[in-house]
Amino acid sequence: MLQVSIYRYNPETDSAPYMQEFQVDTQGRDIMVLNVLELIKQQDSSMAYRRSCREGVCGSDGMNINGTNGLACITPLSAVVKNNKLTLRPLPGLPVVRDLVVDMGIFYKQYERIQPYLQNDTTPPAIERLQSPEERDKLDGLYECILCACCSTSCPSFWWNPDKFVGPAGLLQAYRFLADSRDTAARERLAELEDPFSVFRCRGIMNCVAVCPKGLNPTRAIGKIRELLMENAT
Amino acid sequence: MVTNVTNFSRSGLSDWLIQQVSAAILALYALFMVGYFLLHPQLDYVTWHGFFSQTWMRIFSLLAFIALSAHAWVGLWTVITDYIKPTRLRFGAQVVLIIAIFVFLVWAIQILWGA
Amino acid sequence: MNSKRPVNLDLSTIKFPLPALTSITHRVTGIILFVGLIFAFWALDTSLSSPQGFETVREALEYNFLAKLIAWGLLSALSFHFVAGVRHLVMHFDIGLDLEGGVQTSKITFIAAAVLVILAGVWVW
Amino acid sequence: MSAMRNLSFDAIIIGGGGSGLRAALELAKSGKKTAVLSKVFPTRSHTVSAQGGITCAIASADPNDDWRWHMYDTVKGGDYIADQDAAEYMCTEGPKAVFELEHMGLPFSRFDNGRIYQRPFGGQSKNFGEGGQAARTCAAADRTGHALLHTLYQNNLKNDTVFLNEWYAVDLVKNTKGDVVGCIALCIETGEVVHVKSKATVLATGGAGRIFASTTNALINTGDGIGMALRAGFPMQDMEMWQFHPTGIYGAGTLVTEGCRGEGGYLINKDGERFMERYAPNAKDLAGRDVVARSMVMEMLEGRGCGEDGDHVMLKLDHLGEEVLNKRLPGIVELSKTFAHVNPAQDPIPVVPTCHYMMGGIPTNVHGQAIMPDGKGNDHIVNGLFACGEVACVSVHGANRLGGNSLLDLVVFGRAAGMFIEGALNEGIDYMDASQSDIDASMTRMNRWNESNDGEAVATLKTDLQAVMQNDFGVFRKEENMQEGVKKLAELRERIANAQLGDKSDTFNTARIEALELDNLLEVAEATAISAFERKESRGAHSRYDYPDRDDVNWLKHSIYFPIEKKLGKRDVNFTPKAVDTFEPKIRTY
Repeated sequence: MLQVSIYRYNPETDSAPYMQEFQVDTQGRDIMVLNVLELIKQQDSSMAYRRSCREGVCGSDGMNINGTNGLACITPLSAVVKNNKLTLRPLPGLPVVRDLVVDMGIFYKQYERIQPYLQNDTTPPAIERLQSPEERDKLDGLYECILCACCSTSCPSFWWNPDKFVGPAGLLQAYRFLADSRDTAARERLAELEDPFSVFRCRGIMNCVAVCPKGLNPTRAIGKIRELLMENAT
Repeated sequence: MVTNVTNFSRSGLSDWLIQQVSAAILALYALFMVGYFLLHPQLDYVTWHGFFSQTWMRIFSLLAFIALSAHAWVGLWTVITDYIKPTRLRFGAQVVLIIAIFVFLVWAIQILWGA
Repeated sequence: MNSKRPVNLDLSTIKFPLPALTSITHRVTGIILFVGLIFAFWALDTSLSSPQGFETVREALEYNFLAKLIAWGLLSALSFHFVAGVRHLVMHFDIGLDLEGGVQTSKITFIAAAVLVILAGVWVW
Repeated sequence: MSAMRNLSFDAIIIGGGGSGLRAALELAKSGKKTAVLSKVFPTRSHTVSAQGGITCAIASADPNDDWRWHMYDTVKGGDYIADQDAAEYMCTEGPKAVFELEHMGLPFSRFDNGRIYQRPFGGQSKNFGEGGQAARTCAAADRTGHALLHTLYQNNLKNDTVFLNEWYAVDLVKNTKGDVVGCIALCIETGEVVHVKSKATVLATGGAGRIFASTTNALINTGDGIGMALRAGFPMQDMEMWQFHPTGIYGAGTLVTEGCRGEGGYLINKDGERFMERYAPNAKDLAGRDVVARSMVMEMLEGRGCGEDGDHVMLKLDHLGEEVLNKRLPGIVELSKTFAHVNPAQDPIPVVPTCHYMMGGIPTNVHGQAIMPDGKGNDHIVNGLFACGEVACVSVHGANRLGGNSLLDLVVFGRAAGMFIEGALNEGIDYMDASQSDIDASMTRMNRWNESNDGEAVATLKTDLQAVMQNDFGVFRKEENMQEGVKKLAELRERIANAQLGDKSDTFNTARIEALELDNLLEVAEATAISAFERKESRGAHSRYDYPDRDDVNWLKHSIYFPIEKKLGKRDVNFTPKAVDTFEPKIRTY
């Protein structure tokens, strides 16, 4: 029997969150954390968590698993469980709506702030805009972000200034558009990021890199943005 | 763009550059001083005082102290804005920080030229 | 309603990888150094003010345990802050900016700083 | 309950996947008051899981490529019950829609000349099947769905689309004339129930793969749109047509893209034999999905399956080399390691045919308008109701969808619906408002759940339902099993009507959502079962032991399932494209 400890909070009945203990029979199989949650939901249907694709591409089930942020659906027990104990908490730093469900509002707002869409003021051709494979390669490691928020909610800088620091996820996307040979709004994009908070609150802690379930590297992207800001200003 | 009155500087970029440059100066100064002490294991007052009486040393030291002020301002302003959330308290802390840096700087000038 | 929502931010439940510990230690040593400036400035001021002053500082550093401790503490903080700062500089050149690199440079930082801390201790005592 | 709040829009789009977002984008740009209502944050929609690409004759890999060839493949792939006017529309409008996506920023992979990368996919040919394998699937590595969905979401942000994220549409609201005038929706975060009034209600709720125990579909694919439409009394088309994807990871069910075979991978049995050479001598592993899936099952039935139980085959990729895998199929490398504990650069991936796509759905025309066939050969437009994407049956996929055609379907018909609604709104739409009793009717089932005090648990019933579908309506179907299955589903309807909602709280109550989804799964399952039972032939994905052959005399038709009578009718297939001659039914070989 796996010992599972889960952060519970229902605003309608609880004045404060608490940890609830469950016993889960995994039949000795190395299942995913999401499967454990499904088994728990069969015991207690009031358990709330988000999930969708169950294969690590939609980014719904980011949570804090034994102290580290990750996606429940692609985290096998063998990767996290020691001493038969699994502790699940909501993503750190965001307001908890219920149980493992957090209010992602400010996270999405920071994403929207970087104008996460291609901007090109030239008239598009009748076919596609051409882009060389080398130019396209620059988007690898950037466009794959699934907005699960594991990175931003593991980032102390984002914990302290979620309203001002764009956070690793948003900045990775900011660079995704800065790096796109088809985008023509680099100057405007950079101007929006020059203040002391948006980008520069990154202290190179690299928690984002450590937790990204897609193996992406926001710290490096932030470094590139800094370089572009330098080029732009000097 | 996030604006903040107490930033006192043009941009995050200049803050960042200031911190890098001041860090380099301070690193040099620290290495220099450690080297000096290692080379003078039996230091006496005359040598020590003479060392600090040279103009270049005074200027180098002053540069280091100015770098120190800038470095501390950028670094500690970041710390304060990270952890202190109530506005009045945060502003108060920033004022205290500025005064402290000012005192250190005046003290430094007094040490270097007052003696 | 939003304001009443709890936030899960009990730092004792969150695992911090080595690079994160490097970063927070860098910050803490920075604050220590700033506060410690009082002692450093006092020592510099006093030692330069007169031969007696110089002797006061020298004796304090030679015989006063507390003064030695403070000096060692400040040198230790400086050592770490210095090495971690160099690590930052290296990172700006896109060295050690991936997961393994970050851990490696953190390890090097802690080891190098530890060596310097010990050397500083030997020097002070 | 206190008075219900009203929200009012020109158009409400239910579903935030590819087709919903594409429709919304068109409307947002036109300045109409539109909203996307999605039960998950839009980028969590199932479109995100699409891997291999979007098939379209943009003439990049082959400068001579022709939309007519694509249309031919599509019609043939659908075993000739795809509507040829719709297939023609999709294949001609396709390039425009794809170039638009590129202009919006979709990060397609590229050829050296800078054009969009295209890879071969199953069922693709040049020159109407005479010119060999074509490469027509535009790809962003093997994350095309992710790239497409995010691009569409981003462009909706750019155009200030209103989003009702994490809202759940419970049921359609019809007025007494039978027009659809909106829906009842539940805000998942607060539990508030509102009446959404709208001149156009677009169902873009995607598929329902979760009626099967083993599926590549996301957990959210519960056929909510189909369920709502069926409860509102609207008929469904070709619901027996479910595609089983040849390569779902054995055990986990996660998808391994056809692009793997497009890039040169192939299937092997326990003897290491490339068995598709026997079943489809020309196209081999790139035959239609139904053909490949059946061949795999045949191999297993004849004792050549892999593993102790001989219940899967292997997908071999290691000969492609690590570089190609990392460049073209990075997501597959990831998924294989996670879910099959296999590094495809070294070992083959264990795979098994897995429920993947619903070809059937709400019958619509190319403008996305929902159609109500009367079973006597007449089609009636349902005022106010539109559908696009997987929930709709236009029908471009007929009895079997070609790989890469789903993403094209999404953007082409999402766009078409948006354009049509914009035009209709400009001309002015005015339907009679729903009365209180119309609204109450739409609240019935939710009220039932909210008042339930005892009964079986939702999870148990869902498992039972999925087992029935898996066992009795799989790759090969048999009269007796299906009869038994239909009976079991009737029993399940009883049991679900008496089931219990254990948690009745308001805030983010996922138990309530799962209960409401169960109703929809049941509706889809029953429509599927009855349609499958009644279609007495084998065509495309619908394969019967007892009727192994295609029967063009009786069944070159769409099936139409009427929910109130629970009876199956027929509807003519469209054989009159505008710019090309009709593709006459031929024997389908690869």
